[in-house]
Amino acid sequence: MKVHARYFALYRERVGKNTDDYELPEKATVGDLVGAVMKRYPAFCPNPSQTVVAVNRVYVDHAHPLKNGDETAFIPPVSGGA
Amino acid sequence: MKVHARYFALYRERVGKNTDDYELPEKATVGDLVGAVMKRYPAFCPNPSQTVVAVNRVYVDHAHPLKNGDETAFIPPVSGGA
Amino acid sequence: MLIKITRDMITAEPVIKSLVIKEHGAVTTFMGTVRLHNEGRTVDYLDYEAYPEMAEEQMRAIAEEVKKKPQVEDVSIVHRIGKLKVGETSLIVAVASKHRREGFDACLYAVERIKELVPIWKKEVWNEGAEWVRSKGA
Amino acid sequence: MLIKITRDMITAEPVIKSLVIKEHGAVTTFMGTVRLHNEGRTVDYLDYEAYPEMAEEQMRAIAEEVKKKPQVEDVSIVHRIGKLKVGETSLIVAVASKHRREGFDACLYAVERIKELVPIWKKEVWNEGAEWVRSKGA
Repeated sequence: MKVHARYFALYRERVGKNTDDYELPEKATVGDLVGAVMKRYPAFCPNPSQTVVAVNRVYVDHAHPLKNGDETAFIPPVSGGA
Repeated sequence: MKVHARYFALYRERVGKNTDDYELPEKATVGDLVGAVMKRYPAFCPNPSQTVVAVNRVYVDHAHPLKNGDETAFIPPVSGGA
Repeated sequence: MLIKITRDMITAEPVIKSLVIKEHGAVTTFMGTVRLHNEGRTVDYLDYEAYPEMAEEQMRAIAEEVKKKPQVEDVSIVHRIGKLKVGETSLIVAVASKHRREGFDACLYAVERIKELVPIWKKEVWNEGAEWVRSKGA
Repeated sequence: MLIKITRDMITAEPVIKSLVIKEHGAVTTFMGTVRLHNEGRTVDYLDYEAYPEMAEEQMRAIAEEVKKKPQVEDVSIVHRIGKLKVGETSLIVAVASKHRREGFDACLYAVERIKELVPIWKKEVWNEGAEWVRSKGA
């Protein structure tokens, strides 16, 4: 299956682009996606098991199962507001 | 000596006017003024010893000594704000 | 610091703009508006009366007191008097502070001091009568 | 309830006016503005980036959550993104409530939830560098 990935802020700067597509095996989880990102960009994140991910605009944990066509997003620590 | 008195809100309605002048003996206090007001307007206040008075725009207690020309004001319970 | 008693309609923007800010961070604003219901009565309008000279002095003293609190940069207070209809704004307090929590605390404290100290009175007018309201205190 | 992310300047008045109010009483507003100093550095400007679709959804969810609190009537949240200079406003939260204390609490809570949950990031730019800011949390 194929999932779409979006990178923001610090992560966007580290990978040098806004988006990517990943081809993953069936039954892949968010954790598997994080592994694929780390493989493509070894400097992506010093603490991959802590990386915050949203799927279809909802925060999920790394056990969350992915499905074909999902929009995933890598969310560095947020700092909006004042 | 002569002091000027202002009445507001409930007190203004009870005495039917905005202001009065009182002729008081030398060394009169705010307490003496309250007595003079109660004498002129017996229905002025059910609890004269509790009446809040300002002299020259500052809250004072009933022992406060008055002087000629003071502006006094009778302050019913305030209810400004929201 | 803007301190004003007025018979005109009041809005937040000029009060916020009046704040003199060096360090920025947070602006907290409180607006008190006339409620339709009070103690089971349907309010027709409120009539606010002030001892204007003393009320302004008290408002200024409260603003100066609040401005001395840690993190607080500036405080403005505007009170409307006269006849106010339901939904209209009687009081605006704006506080500029370096951080948000101190701003919220300072703004709420200022409102409570105003209700306690400032010689302003409101008369509630409803269809069957009218009554001077006694503040329930801070 | 107004929920918006925008690149334009934001001011309090339209956010306050957006509140849908039945009972009136109090309107509490928080505005976050860009500080000149942060951790000893003199800030040149801030650059806010958002995941806009998700940020709006999160802001709406926070507003809905806060609106369910006792006494709260309505909540509006507007966040500006892009380049902001010192003194400009990044966030406005307005809460209408029946009484003031609940309004202050709800408004402060909304700001803290926004800082915790909404996918918006700020980059601090000063004369010798730039850095993505990590929120110190609620």
